[in-house]
Amino acid sequence: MSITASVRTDDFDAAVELSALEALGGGAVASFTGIVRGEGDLLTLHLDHYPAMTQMQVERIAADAMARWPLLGIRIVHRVGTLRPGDRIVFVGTASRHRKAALESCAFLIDWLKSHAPFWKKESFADGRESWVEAKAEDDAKASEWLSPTP
Amino acid sequence: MSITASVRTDDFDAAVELSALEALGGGAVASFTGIVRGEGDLLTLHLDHYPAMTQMQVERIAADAMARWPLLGIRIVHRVGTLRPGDRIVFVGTASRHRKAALESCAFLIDWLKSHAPFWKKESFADGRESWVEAKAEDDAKASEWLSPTP
Amino acid sequence: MAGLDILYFAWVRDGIGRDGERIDTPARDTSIAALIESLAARGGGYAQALGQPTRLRAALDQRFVPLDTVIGDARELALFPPVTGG
Amino acid sequence: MAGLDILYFAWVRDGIGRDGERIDTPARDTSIAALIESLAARGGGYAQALGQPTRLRAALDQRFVPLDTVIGDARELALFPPVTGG
Repeated sequence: MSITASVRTDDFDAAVELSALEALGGGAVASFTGIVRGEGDLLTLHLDHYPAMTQMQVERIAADAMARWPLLGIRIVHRVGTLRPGDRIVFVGTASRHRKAALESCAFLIDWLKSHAPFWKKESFADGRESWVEAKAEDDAKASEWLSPTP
Repeated sequence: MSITASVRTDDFDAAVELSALEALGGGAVASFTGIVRGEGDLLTLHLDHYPAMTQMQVERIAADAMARWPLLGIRIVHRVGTLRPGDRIVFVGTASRHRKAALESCAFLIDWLKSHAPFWKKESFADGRESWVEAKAEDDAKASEWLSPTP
Repeated sequence: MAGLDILYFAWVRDGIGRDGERIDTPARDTSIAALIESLAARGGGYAQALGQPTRLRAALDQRFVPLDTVIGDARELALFPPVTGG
Repeated sequence: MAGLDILYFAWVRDGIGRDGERIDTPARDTSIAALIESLAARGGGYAQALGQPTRLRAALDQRFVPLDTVIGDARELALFPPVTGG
């Protein structure tokens, strides 16, 4: 069993993450990558986070996923700091012997990160406007679908 | 909208596939990679296919996914010929503005490929045994979950 | 008379020992199941490969169809086991 | 008296103008909501950032908790808007 989670300012290489998961021998690797969309003259997206809590949260999320699905590996990367349209923000990858487990746990982890990991996004536009992104009710709803039976 | 589908004997680069999807600007990219598992002294896995039908099937699958989810791109790679444990067999990647659409369509496409694309696997073992892999009832069941409303 | 191309895949091809053949166009209302039965009646590899139709699947002009489908004007019939791709 | 470390994130920090502070440990049975109210009563940026508790979320010793949670022996309280990661 292999879990890695990193929070970093620099870009990551999705191929490296995927290769590490493929090498676990499970046969099924699922991934999700989130990229900054360049809508409405977005200049930069700044990600704030709560470092001490992030690590704990990610470990709990990963342990929760391990308890629900027969996984061989989980890799989570979340970037913080200042990003631009087209930049990767987040990667979640899972490896399992079962494709259903890989796919479902990947969806679970990204839903969870969106709704429960302590990150906040601030958008800066070409005209100088800045605003913190509002949480979507949709994200809370998605996370509730996975409502945890674990304590 | 960008759909690519290839059936090939040589390996593929998942990073290239992912990059192409990331470049579509949707913000959400999901992928599934299938790898040959090395169980029970498996020496090689041979994939037979029905070339004329494969192309038609993959185009129909992709069109079906496009009709169900708001997708910006689909990339499907399926290898044929002789593979070894650890080799990639199949890649499905999807891009969307919505992570739910990317994740669900990716799961749909791999389930569909498993159950409806004209590929057959033959296993060859170290002791000389060879056998065609039997279809799993599970795969038929998975595909039925997505039962198509399209004609 | 264009004839009907039959293609065999996986263990169906292994059993029959060839990857396909052209036969005279059967009567329009012949079902795939009936054609399979007549092919199996040839004995040998045909009987071995086609003797248990419940283990077979078919595609007519490159579309999956049930075995009770009539061949009609189709030009290409493929016979194979359930697929195991991905 | 260890005190209670309070951390502010996102627009809560922008409004208050600092990323955190240490306050004297409140009474054990003080709820987070009550503490928010007393901080908002300072006025200025505090009133602006903390005046609408329904827009706030909290973590106590790095765990998300409802605002009616009592602070008890906690050493670190974080106040922030709903998260928007991923």
